[in-house]
Parts: sequence; structure tokens; C-alpha cells
Amino acid sequence: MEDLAIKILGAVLTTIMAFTVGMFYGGFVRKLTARVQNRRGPVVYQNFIDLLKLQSKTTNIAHGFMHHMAPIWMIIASLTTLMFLPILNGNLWFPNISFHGDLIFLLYMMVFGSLGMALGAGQTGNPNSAIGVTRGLSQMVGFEIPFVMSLIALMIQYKTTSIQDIMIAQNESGIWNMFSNPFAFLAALFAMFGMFRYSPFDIVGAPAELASGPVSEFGGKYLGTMMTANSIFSFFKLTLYVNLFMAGAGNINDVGIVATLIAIVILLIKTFALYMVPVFYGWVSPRYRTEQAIRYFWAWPSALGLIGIVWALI
Amino acid sequence: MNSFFLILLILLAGAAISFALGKISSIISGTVAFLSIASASVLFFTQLKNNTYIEFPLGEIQLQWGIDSFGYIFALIVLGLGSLASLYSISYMQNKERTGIFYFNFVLVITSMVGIIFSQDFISFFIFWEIMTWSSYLLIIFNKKDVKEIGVKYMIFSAIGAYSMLTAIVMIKGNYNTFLISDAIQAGAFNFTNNEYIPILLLIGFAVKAATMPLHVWAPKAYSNSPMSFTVIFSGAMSKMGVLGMALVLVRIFTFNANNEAILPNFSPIILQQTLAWLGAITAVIATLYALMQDDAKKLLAYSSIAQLGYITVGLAIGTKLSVMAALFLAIVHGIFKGALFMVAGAVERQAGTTDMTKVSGLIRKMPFTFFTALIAIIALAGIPPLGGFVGKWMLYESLITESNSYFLVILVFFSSTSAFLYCYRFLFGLFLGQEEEATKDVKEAPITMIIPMLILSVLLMVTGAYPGILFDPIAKGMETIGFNNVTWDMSVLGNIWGNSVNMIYVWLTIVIVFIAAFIFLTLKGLKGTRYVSTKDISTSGEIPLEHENLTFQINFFQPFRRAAAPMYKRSMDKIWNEIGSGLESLFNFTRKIYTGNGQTYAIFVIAFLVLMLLLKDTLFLN
Amino acid sequence: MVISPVHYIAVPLLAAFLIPLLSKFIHKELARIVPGIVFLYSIFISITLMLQIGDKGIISEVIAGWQAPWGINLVFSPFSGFLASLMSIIGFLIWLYSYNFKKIDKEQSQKYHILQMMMVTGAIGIVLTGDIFNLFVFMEITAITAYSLTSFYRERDGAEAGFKYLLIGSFASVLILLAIMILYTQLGTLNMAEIAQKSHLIPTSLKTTIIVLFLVGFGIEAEMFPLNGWAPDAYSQSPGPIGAAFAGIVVKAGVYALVRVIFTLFDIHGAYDFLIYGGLITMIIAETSALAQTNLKRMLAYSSIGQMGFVLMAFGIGTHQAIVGALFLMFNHAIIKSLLFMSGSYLTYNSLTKQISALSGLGKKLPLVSILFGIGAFAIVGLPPFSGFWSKLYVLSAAADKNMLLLIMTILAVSIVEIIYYFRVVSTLYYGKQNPEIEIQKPSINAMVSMIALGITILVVGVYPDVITNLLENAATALTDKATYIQSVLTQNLPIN
Amino acid sequence: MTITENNIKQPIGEYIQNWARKHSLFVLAYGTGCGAIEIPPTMTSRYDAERFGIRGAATPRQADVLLITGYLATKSLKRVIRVYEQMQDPKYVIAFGSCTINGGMYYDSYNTINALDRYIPVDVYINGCMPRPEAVISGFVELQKQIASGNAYNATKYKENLEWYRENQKKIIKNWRMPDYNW
Repeated sequence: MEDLAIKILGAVLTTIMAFTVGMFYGGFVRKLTARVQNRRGPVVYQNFIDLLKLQSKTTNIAHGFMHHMAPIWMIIASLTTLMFLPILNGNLWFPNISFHGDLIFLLYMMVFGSLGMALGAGQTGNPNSAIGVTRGLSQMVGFEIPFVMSLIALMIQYKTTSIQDIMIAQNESGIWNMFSNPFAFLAALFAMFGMFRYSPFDIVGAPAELASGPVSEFGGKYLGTMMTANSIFSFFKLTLYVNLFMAGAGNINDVGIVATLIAIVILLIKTFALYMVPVFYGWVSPRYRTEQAIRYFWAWPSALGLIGIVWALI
Repeated sequence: MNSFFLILLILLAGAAISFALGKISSIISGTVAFLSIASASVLFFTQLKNNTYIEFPLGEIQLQWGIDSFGYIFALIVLGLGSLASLYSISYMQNKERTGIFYFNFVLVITSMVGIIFSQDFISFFIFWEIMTWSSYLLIIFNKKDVKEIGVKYMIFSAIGAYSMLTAIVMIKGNYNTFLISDAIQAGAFNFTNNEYIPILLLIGFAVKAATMPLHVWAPKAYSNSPMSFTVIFSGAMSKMGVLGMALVLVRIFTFNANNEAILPNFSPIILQQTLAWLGAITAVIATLYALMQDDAKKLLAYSSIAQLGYITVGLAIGTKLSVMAALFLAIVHGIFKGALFMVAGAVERQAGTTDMTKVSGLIRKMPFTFFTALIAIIALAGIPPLGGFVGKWMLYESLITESNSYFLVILVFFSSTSAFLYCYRFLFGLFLGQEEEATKDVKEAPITMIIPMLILSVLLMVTGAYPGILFDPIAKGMETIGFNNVTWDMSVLGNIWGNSVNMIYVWLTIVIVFIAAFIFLTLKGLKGTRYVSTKDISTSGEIPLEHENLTFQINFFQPFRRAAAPMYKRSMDKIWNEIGSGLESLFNFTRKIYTGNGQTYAIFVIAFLVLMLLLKDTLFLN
Repeated sequence: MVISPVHYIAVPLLAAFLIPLLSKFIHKELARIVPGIVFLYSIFISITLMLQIGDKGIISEVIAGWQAPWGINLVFSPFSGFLASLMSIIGFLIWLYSYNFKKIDKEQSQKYHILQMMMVTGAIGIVLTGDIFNLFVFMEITAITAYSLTSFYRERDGAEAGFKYLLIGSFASVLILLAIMILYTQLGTLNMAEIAQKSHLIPTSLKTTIIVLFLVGFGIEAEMFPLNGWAPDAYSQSPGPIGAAFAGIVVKAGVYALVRVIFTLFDIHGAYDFLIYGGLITMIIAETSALAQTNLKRMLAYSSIGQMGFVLMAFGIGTHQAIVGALFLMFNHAIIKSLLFMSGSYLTYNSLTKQISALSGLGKKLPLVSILFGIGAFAIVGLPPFSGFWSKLYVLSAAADKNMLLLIMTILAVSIVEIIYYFRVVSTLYYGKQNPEIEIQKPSINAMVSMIALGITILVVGVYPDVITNLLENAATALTDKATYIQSVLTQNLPIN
Repeated sequence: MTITENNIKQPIGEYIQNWARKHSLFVLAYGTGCGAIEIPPTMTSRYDAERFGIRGAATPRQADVLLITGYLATKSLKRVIRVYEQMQDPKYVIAFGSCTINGGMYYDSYNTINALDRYIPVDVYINGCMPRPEAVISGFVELQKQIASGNAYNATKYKENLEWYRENQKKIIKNWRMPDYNW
């Protein structure tokens, strides 16, 4: 019973943390982007304000059941993936139910949200949404290839499909995977550009071309919920990368309160540092067309992924 | 009377009666077909015990029928799906012509598949196999579309397959002097070291039905052009007969080490195994690429079937416990979800008149139950958790990563599986989402007899997602029958040999809890201010679309992807086969010209032949 | 009255003589009815004799009191008896079928029925006779009736086909006669059993010459490539039921003669290989040519040639099982091809041209005929559960026993070609567009009866081949067991007068 | 529980909501007239409207503010009305430039409308031809003040006086083919 209570509490805590961190990261990105463009930019908590405003819209439009469901699907995808991801290495509060899932499961679960949103966007009947969705899905096929390759490299390197085990193995050997298998890391990093959909891979939403792509018809509480889901999801993605390539955070032997807080801080530093890579890349990049983006992913990143697999085999 | 004969007799009688009643009323005819299949299923699952056999002679050939745990897996697919499909087709075939012939062949296909499952000897196996082939041929060309091309292609490839199988069978007879499958296995007929032709020929035979590259070219049109209620069986169950055979042969090619892990005996089967696995993976990729370019939902599903069968082939070829289990699990689940999807396509075809996605869209509000089925089946098809499709895919990937040494195969399979999301989305979007156009304004939901089987299948998909153990049980028993030992399984925990696992119950719990919470939140929040609008009420830069204006984005749907993957679309197996075909045809035209129609020429032939024979007589006859 | 094989020959000859008289003086219809009665009687004899040989073994009958080896004798062994029975039955069915055949008008029908009866009689004679010269005579009877039946319609094409047949057929006669002459000069006997006994006395080079002459001569009748130029024309220009008779009866006699020469008369192993290769080439050429045909009857003709090639090849394999298979093939070919010709000629009769494309959509207008054609097509390509499958299986497993993998593959590859062109016809029949202009003339009841009888036989044998395999086993044993044949012919003397 | 700021009493929930609305304005710029040229400088580095929480929105579903930049032709009025009606409450309109107030230099044109607020309710007018970005931002700040004080209820007024608005709209738009909204 106590076990269950801790689990539920841990799940809630994880969710709150992921949400907060994800929203703040979004704010940071906006702020930083503004600074780079020589602007003052919004406040860092601007995303919370936006969310609050969206949720306090008094009328909301839905085009049907799938439209209504789309944000729910996204929330499901974000939270489920989050729950099955070990946030901190071996910590009492944050492992959630991660040991009941593995990498392949997460890989598939990650798609759940995109597909749900695509269905919702499809139901709106807005051609812009549908075009955005086709672009998004096509691009997904692009970046999944190097991503999967790097994951395979890791899995065969450590002979496990559990993220926890990969983290522990890195901690034990003391070498992060981004150094022990740099090729796989690079492949995954390129894939990450696609995942976060910053420039040059922002053809999906393509502001000013497709209205806002798949989310064209979503407003109010729907958009707000999507925003929440996206924030959580981006935290999940970052943590996943940190766990896989940067040894995660925390120490499995030390699970005290202080150690946990330190671990969280380390996690935040690592994730933020990682997050900045696609953001920085985006600042200096124009936009790729979809087929260019796909080819981009299938060229060097995939080659790197292959080398990564070979590297892992050796 | 013996249950084996009784089951077949009931089915045959059902076929004959529904044929006779076809002239009177298609509904009665269909009901008879359904009743016969359903009662045969009931008999099968209640009366027949596993591992019962009967033997009887036919001439000098000893025939043996029986049911073992392995056949039981496929009986589940055939009879389960058969009953549902026949129930479905009562309404589907309503008001169509020649329903008598349809139901006759429909029941005959199921009879022959049950017969294949019963067969424990090659002769009855082959006989039922061929009955299955020609009765399905008659159903494929039932719609009278492209009869020549589709029918001839199907028959040619079926014949190639069947005759390779027949060659292998007579070779087994020649080498081991037996027609019994168990005896042949005992004698090592499938063992590579003894004779490599027999297993290869058998595999070719089965690969045709399993639509493996390069023998798949018959499949897309055959699947999409037959009546949908038959395609449910065709793609869902009949292709599994190929899987049945392949599993039976492939597993025997391996030998087992002390821990009962499959290992390969020597070099040449590795080539075979890898070839087959790669063929399967390439099939999956190519078929997926073609599937996502289709504008017709039926064709899309047809290609998708080929792709899914490719995964199954990969799983069987890898041949470890986990991968074979994955393959068999996928086989069953594919039967369920592809059956459901073809039923959906059929329902749309019946209600909206076409499944061309450029013409139909926005049916979700009109056909909610159909959409629900399509949604569930597509989620399973895409392999997204938490449904049954995911379980199979997971096991397949895990086995590929953990147990095979061909990691590039994983990439290929994964590529296909990721690209599959595209066509999965296309199917749902094309038929059900998007704008509600005027053309489909009056579409109604399909009749209840079509809805019920579809809903049953969707529920099955959910159940197999949460408790895959329900299917693991028969599969594990079946695998033990064909040679694996100690096949372990768990009700809802999937595990690989590295000791990692996924617990489907936790997945379900998480998803359901989050779903309920999010659904309540999102629905109740601002309930008053939430309103549902028509699909014409969209932001179109202020322009107001009129009723007849088609706003649906359907043509060249995945154009960017196609551009990116252009090199992969350049060649197609179909073209190569067509070239071979036309080459042969011109050759045959040449041989035909030997018969000039001129009596003098014929006389010269005779004389020349006589002279030749007289010259060669000693070398010919005195050796 | 004692039933004896002589009745096979004597009764029809008598009837042929009487028919013109009877029809002139008693009733015109008798000309058409009498042959049927004769065939029925033949069937009756067959059944009786087949039952008899169960106890007695081979029945050898001597005509005109002369003992073998001097007299002309008829040998009713399980092998020849099987073929004779088959021929009588097919002959009867063809008679039944053509009793009211629309294209044979009243004036001609008398001639037609006599000729048809004589053709069957000749064929039965070939099968039954134990004397090589007598065989030649019967072959001439068959051939001459066949020539005239080929050009029965008195059209240009028919005459041309008849002439071609005559031309090539005369080669056959000459060669066979020459062979018999040489044989007689060498051995001084014409009795086949005795020839078989003494054949080692012939100098080998002469022996091979004789064999070559026989092979080419009978090869023409058995439609072996490249001696079969006459066949497609003859089949397609003759009346429909005669096509069936050619396939079911005449060619069978040719094959019988060929096989008899190789199996019984001489014992030379090279001949078996010759049969295999000859059969194989015949099969390949004929089936591929059939694929390119647009005319239904020509297509059936080529298919028939191909099937005969298959039969020869099966004989060439030479093992007991292969011979069973070959006999089974002959049986199947007789019933199936007859059915195909019968139903096919109704189909073409009801279409505007003989072209396959003209059959489009007839399946709906002539449902039963089309279904029968379909059954025939399914059966001939060897799809279970029709009878064609079993014969194919027998032959293939015999080939597999001898490890002839390449042969098996060739046979099956050719079968695929067969499937293509037969299914093309079936799909045109059922799934083509209907031509609304055609007025359908339903087949007469007797034709339907004979076709349905054939169809049912195909199905019954297909589902339960045991009904026929016993006969085939005995026949095959009789063919291979040369010693018994010689012994029983030369010792068993049962003069009838 | 209420909170008082600038002499305005609000329940705390509403206060927070209005605060959020005020600081997060998604702007749908209806850039028909020449005024649209002033939007980019407003948004970009020099004037940086984002620091007020103002950012562009692509579709009316996501937008809070409809910014009408300049004259409206009779043809484009229909689009504006549709866009406005598709927006979700609470929603605000900022009319930009003289043309929207009285027709400006097009006051006697046969195919422009003169006073926008006869057709849709306008919360804030920004005067000028062109108004400079400073003026635009000041207009937004004015709107923010209105929102914070809870006075920006023009959308409700529109619904209440729909018949009057429709009548005016129909005078301009001859081929009236607007869909019926179910609010």
C-alpha cells in the first residue's frame, strides 16, 4: 500500500516537474531567441501565461470527436512515455514504473501522440492541417531512421533494452555514451533536430505558409492541453537523451533528499545543455523542404548511425 | 461419425446449399453459409481434442488427418475469422449478383483451409491447397475487374508455388517413400544436409501464398479486387496458410542445441535463412512504400497486407523462440486487424459506393462504429501500444536485436514499420476524416450484421493487447509441437532473452488512467462554451467555402515523401515479371509458327525426322 | 452365346453393312440408332470380359480356326481390355452426344454415324489384335474413316485438313507396312507374341531400322512431335464430337501401338529414353503453341497433342507406377478431353466465331455447359479434387522415384502454361462481357446426358480414385509382364468356330 | 474573494484570468491595407512587441486579437466578419489607421467601408495614417488596460446586438452566404 502511494506520489511529482521544466525551457528558448535577435523578449514564464490564457478561453471549437481527442492522445503519449522513463538513476521517487517498459516500447509510444494529433488535425478538415500532417509524418520517417540506428547501437553495446541498465552501465564505466559511441550520439542528435521541429525542420508547422499546420484549427483549451503535452514531451525527450548518452543523473547508491535535489539540478543542467543544441542550430538555419529534410536525415545522420552500430559491434 | 469428416461435410453441405439458394435470396444463402461455418467452428472447438489422428487409405496412399497444437493456432484464425467474415458478408453481399457462386466458393475456401489444417499427409495437404487456390481464384475475379490480368497472374503464381510444392512432395515420396508429414520430418526430409531442394521448393510454394518478394506481384490486385468480405479471409487467413507451411519447414531446418536454442547446422541454411529474412524485410519495405502511394483504400490495405506478411516471414526466418512466437502472434493479430480493416473498407464500399480516397472523405460522423473499428485496427496495424499489434512488433524487434546478428535487417524492418504510419494515417484520414463532402452526404452507418463482427474484432485487439497470454498459450503449445522445447510465456509480460520486459498491464493502466483523467478534464472544462462545428467552418483565410467546393487534401498525399524516396520507386518487381512474361510469350509465338498449316511442310518434317532417326538409330537405340 | 472379343469387331462390321439396308427399308432413324446399340453391346462385352479376365487372365481368341502363331488372333488382356472398354464407353458417349448434334443434318447423319462407329471399331481392333499386320489393317480402317470425318463438313478448310491428314497418314501407312515387311522377311511371322519371342534373332542394325520405321509410323498416329502437323487442323475442322473421338479414341490407339511395339515387340532400352524425350518435346512445343491460339478448338487440339506427349513420356519412364500413371493419364485424357471438345463445340457453336474471345459471357447463357467446360479445364490442368490431379501425381512420383528432377520441373512448368490458357478461357466464359446479339441454342438432352456423365466421372474419380486404380494396376502389370503375354497368347487356344 | 487594483474590484479567479489574457495576446493581423507594413517593425527587434506577451497567431482559432490594418474593401469585409466570428471568446479587435475609423483617404471610395465599428465591434482604435509602431504598441497597452479592468466585453456586445450588426453587414455584402453559427 505504501509502495503504491509512493508510486502515485512519484508519478504526480514527475509530471509536475516535467511540466514545469518543459514550460520553463520553452520560455527560456523564447527569451534566448529574442536576445539573439537583439530583442528583450517575453518573460521566462510567458508560456505559463499563454497556457493560462488558453485555458481561460470561454468558447472552444471542436470539429468532432477526434478533434476533441487529439490533445488527450498527446497527453497520454507524453505521460505514458514519461512514466516509463527513469528520470533519475535509481531514485526512490522518480523511477515510476520504468522497469516495466523498455526502449522499443518507448520508441513506439512516442509515436502515439503524433498520430493522435494527426488524427485530430485530420478531422478538422482544414487542408492546411492535412498538409502539415503529411509533412510531419514524412519527416518523422526521416528522423526515426538515424534515431533507431543509434538506439540499436546502444542496445547491442550494452546487451540490454532497458534504459536503466544503460544508465547504470555508463555510471559504472564512467564514460558517457556520447564519448564511448560518438557516432551513435551524433546520429541521435541529428534526429533530435527533427524531433524538436525547430528550424530548419519546421516545415511541419511552417508559419506563414500553412497557417500553423496541424494545429490550425485548435484553440483554447485544446491548444492549451497540447501545449502542456508538448512541454512534458520535450522534457521526456531530453531526459531520454540524457539518460542514454550522458549517463543520466543521480546515483543509484545515494537516494537521500539532498542527493536527489543535486541529481535533479544535474539533470536540469544536462537537459538544458542538450536542449540548446537544436535551438542554436535552428537560429542559424533557414527552412528545409520536406523532401530535403528527409534526405538530410537519410544521408549523413544515417551513415553515422550505421557507423555507430559497427562501432558498437567492435 | 468422425468429427473430422463431420466438420468438412457440414462445410461442404453449407457450400452446396448456399450455392443452390443463391438464386433465391442472397440473404438466405449467406445465412446458410454463416451457419455452416459457425457450426463447424463450434464443432471444431468443442469436439476435437488436440493430437487426435485418423488414418485411412486412398488407393495405395495412406492418408492421415489430425489436429495438433500447431494447426490449432491456424484453426483459430481460419474458423474465427471465417465465421465473422461470413456473418459480415450477409449484408455485404446483399443485392449483389451471383451470390450463389460467391458463397459456394467462400465456404469452399474455408473448407479447404480447415482441410489443410487437418492434413497430416502431403497428398491431402496438396489437394486442399489446390482447392483453396482455385476457389479463391473464382472469388478474385468475381468482381469482373481486370479479370485477365489479375486472374491469370494469380493462377500463374499459385501454380508456380503449388507445383514447386508438388515437386518437393514427390521428391519426398521418391527419397523417403512416405507421404506422411510426420514421417517425412522424422526421416529428415526438411533437413538441409540431406537434400536442399525439398525444403527450398516447399518454401517457394508457401512463399507464394505468403506473398513474399519476388512472388508477391499477384497480391495487391487480387486482394483489392475481390469482394471485401472474401478479402477478409484472403488476407487474414489464407495468407496464413503460407505462414503455416513456412513455419513447419523452416523450424525443421534448424537444429537445436542443448539449451534448446535454435542453431543452424551448417553454412548453407544460413544463406537460406538470411535470404528469406532479407526477402521478408525487403517485401515489407517495398510494399509499405507502395501502400502509402495508393489512392484506393483497398489497394492500400492490400499492399499493407504484403508488408505485414513480410514481417512474419522475417520472424519465421530468424527462427529463434521469440521470433517464431512473434511471427505466429503477428500472424493471428494480422488476421484480426487486417480482417477488421478489410471489413471497414467493405463497409465503406457498400455505404459510400467507393473506397477511392480521393472521392470519399469525412465519413466519421456518418459511420462512427466503422470508424472506431478502423481506428483500433489501425493502431494495432501501426504497432502502437497498447494493442495486440504492438505485442507482435515488440517481440519481433526484440528478437531481431537480441538474437539475430543482422542488425541492418532491424533497420530495414523499422524503416518499413515507421513508413507504415504514413499509410495508416492515410487510410483513416482518407476515408473518415477530412471534409464532409456533398457526395457523401447521405451515407449511413453500415447494417448491424456488418458492425458486430467489426466490433468483435476490435475488442479482440484490445484484449490481446492487455492479455497477449491468451494467444501465447496456443502458440507456445503449437511451437512445442513443431520442435521447440520449453516455450515460456506470461499472461501480459513480454520478455526478451536479455531479461528486459514490458508489462502490458502497466501500460494499459497508465494509458487508461491518463485517458480518463484527461478526457474528463478536457470534456468538462468549459463544457458550455465548447461547441461542435461542421468541417466547412475552418479557417480559410476568411474565404467561405461553399457546399460543393472540395477542400479535402487527398491527391498526391505523400508527395514530399515520394520525392524523397524517389529512387526506391523506380523499379518494381511487377515490371520485371511482365517483361519476363512478354518475353516468354514471344518465344511461344515462335514455337507456334512451327505449325505452318502447310501440308508440305508437315510432310517434310516427317521425312526429315525419319531420316534423322535412321541416321541416329544406332546411337539412340544401342546403348 | 459366348461372349468373346471377336464381337467387338464382328458386330460393328455387320452393323455397318446392315445400316444402309435397314435405314432404307425399315426406318430412316435406324441409321442413327443402330450404332448406339452396337456401342452399348460393346460396353456390355467389355464389362463381361473384364469380369472374366479377373479369373482367367489373358483371353486370346483366334479368328477363323487358325491357331496362333499362324492365325489372326485377338488378345484381351487387362491392358488392351482396359483400352477397349474405355474406347467403347467414349464411343457410346460420343454417339449419344452427336445423336442430335445440330450441325449434322439428317441427310448426312447416316454416313456420319457409320463412319464414327467404324472409326471406333478400328481403334478397338488395333488395341485388341495380336497380329501386327492385322493391326495395320485396323489402323487403316481407323485412318480412312478419320480422313473422311475430318472433311465431313465439305468445306474448304475441312477438305484441306482432311488432305493434310491423308498426306501424313499415308506416310504412316507406308512406313508401318515397310516395317512389317522387313519383320516378316526376318522372322516369318506376324504374330506379335511370336515376334516378341524371337526378336533377338533379328540383326541389331535391322532391328533398329524396324523400330525407327515403327516409331515414326505410329508416332504420326500418336501425334508425336514433329510428326503431328496434321493434328491441329484435323481436330479443329472436324465436327465437334469427332474432335472428342480423335482425342479419346484414335490417338489412344496410336499410343497403344507405339507402346506395344516398344514394350512387347522389342526390348531396347534406348526406346524408352526416346519416348521420354519425344514426349517431352511434344509436350513443350504443343503446350506453348496452345498458349498462342485464339481459336478454341485449335487450342484444345494443341492441348491434346501436349497431353499425348505427356502420356508418351510417362510410358518412357517405364516403371510400373509410371505406366499406371500413363494409363491413368490416357483414361483422364479420354474423358476430360472428350468433355472439353463436347462442351467446347457447343460453346463455339453458340458464339459467332470459333475464337476464344467470342465466348465472352457465355457462362451465364449456357450455365451447365460452361460449368462442365470449367470442370474439364480444371481437371485437365490437374487441379484437385478432379481426376487429372491423380494421374499427374502418379507420373510425377514415378519420375521422382527415378530422381528425374529436371523432368518433373519441366512437366510442371508446362502445366503452368496449360493453366494459363485454360483459365483464360474459363475467365472469358464467366467474367467476360456478354454479347447480347447471340441467340442461344440449348444443347439437346442426350448431349447433356453424355457430358454430365463425363463430368460426374471426372468428379468421382477425382474424389475417389480407387474406383479406377485397380484396373490400371492390372493393366500396367499386363503391359510390363511380357512373358505372360507371350505364353498366354501362344498356348491359350480357344477357337470360336 | 476579490482583489482590487486601479480601483477595480474583481473576483480573484477573474483577476488572474484577465491578467493572463492581458499578458498573452495572440494577434491575427488582417493585413489588407497598407498598414500591414507597420506590423513587422512592431514585432521585430526594434520595437519587440513580444515583451508585452504579444505574438502572432496564424489562424483565428488561436487568436485573441484581430488587428485590422487599414481600409477594408467591401469584398474583404466579409472575410473579416468570418474571421472575427471564428475567433474564440474572449476576443478583441484593434482597428488600425484612419481608414478604419472614418474611411481615411478612401472616405468617398465606392468600395471601401468607412466606419468599421458598424460591422464588428472595435475595442481599440489606433489613429494615424500610418500609425507608427509606437502608436501600435500604445494601442495594445490600451487594450491590455481594458482587459485588466474587465471592460473588454465587446464580443459579448456583438452577440447581443447581432441583428443590428447583421443588418449593417448585409447592406454592404450583397451576396450574403455566411454560415449560421451555433452560438
